Amino acid sequence: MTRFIWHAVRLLAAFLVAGMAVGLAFTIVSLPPASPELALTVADNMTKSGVSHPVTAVLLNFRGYDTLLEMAVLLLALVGTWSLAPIQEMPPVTPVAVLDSLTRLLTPLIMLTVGYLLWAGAHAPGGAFQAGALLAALGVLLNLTGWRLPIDATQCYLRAIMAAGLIAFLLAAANGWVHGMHFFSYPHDQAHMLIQFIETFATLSIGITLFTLFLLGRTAPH
Amino acid sequence: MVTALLYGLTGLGLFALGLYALITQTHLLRKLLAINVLGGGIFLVLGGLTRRLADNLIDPVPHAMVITGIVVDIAATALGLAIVMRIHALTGHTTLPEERE
Amino acid sequence: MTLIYLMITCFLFLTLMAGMWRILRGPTAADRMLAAQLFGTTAVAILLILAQLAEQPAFRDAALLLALLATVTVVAFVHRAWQTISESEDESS
Amino acid sequence: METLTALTLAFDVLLALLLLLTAGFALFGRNLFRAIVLYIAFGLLLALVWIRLDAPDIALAEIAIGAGLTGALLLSAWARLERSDDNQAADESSQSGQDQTRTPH
Repeated sequence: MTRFIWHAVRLLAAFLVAGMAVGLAFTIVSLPPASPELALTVADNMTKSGVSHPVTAVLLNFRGYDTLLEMAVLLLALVGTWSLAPIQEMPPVTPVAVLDSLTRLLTPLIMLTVGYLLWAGAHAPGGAFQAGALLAALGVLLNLTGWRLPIDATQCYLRAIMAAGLIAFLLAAANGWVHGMHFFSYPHDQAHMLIQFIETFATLSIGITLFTLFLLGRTAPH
Repeated sequence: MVTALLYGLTGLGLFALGLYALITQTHLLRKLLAINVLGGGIFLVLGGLTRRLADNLIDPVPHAMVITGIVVDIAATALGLAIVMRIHALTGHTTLPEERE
Repeated sequence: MTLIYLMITCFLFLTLMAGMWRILRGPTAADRMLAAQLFGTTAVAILLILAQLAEQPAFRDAALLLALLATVTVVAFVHRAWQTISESEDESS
Repeated sequence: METLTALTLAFDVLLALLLLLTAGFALFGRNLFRAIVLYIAFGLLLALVWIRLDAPDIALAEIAIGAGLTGALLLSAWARLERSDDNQAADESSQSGQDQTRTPH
């Protein structure tokens, strides 16, 4: 009997989802042409933004609040995983010669690319998120190949680095008050420097936070 | 822009697939995959719909929003996985109690 | 020239389809993982050609990132999943 | 010129189809490990779509996160689940044999 109900529920869900998808598809097809207004507004204000790449300008200047809150969400996710009970550490990995030399080769290359992406963000695709994610991937690689990274939740300096992105963002935003402007408005001549400042710390924070999230919680000794 | 519309509709398809899987699949890892596919679909709809502007004019605002979304998505996935691990450690199951047979 | 690039892209895409078949069929986990790696390698090639086609050098950055990060998944597979799979196979045999 | 448009469209349609196919198999296939590998492939295809939509920023983020982090995260979590399942099975079989010698905890 429960099996029958289960099948009925599945069928109902399929109908509802399909119906919604068809309705949304009609909506999408019949939408009026996209309005270029927003793109033009961004293009008009690019000279004030402090960078020459529009996506970076939107992320760190025009819609800075979004990015600020996103950094906070990352930290919240980390607090969430840490507030669960500690998990068992995976058994130690036996070092393999091939992987060892591979990581020795790859680590400087990836670090170089992290720096490149961070630098490129000002004028080309790239920026703090991509660089931070790459940094986290490097941490994952090193962790998986048996390098013991000094990542321990109790260490104060680690928590400081994790919060550094958020703090740098808030400092840069509060800088507007110092200059008699609104919260989150950068003085024209400092905009480039402030964005670089935020991005550098944000890269570090995002990298370390994402890597720590990868560990799936505080690890308990084996 | 046929391409943009095509990918927008693909995103819609992914959204529907993900939503259906989220409702019907019982394994929690599978549910997390479903949430990720669903999210990717929504991002594609957003990207596809705003790409229908005249050529060479690209709207950076949705791009920035999608990048933010992707990072939030991975954070949510990691938190979800940690919770799945906890559920598994406590109950030995990888499904929700109300969905066990 | 554009035509040749486009044809190569479509051809590379067909090889992706072949890789997809291998992921679906298996038979072992290693086959599936290697097919996914083939996906990555082919995607690098497609990205490079698209960069040439669209004259967007930024696409090459994406290819670079993909080439660098392909190792992470493989190492995760070898060190975590493969050990688990071979252990459970040892127990069952 | 027409051949070019047709080829581009063919590529786009193929990419969209493969994307849907990968997602479908990842979500509804039986084998969970296969689903995770398919999800990794799905991330790569999604990055290609973002390139086709002229969004290299998103493609970079998708590659860095989809190819590097999510894949490793899922594989690692899957291995943990499988491993503890095996351990539990081993514990139960050994416990049924020598139940008295063990102190309950």
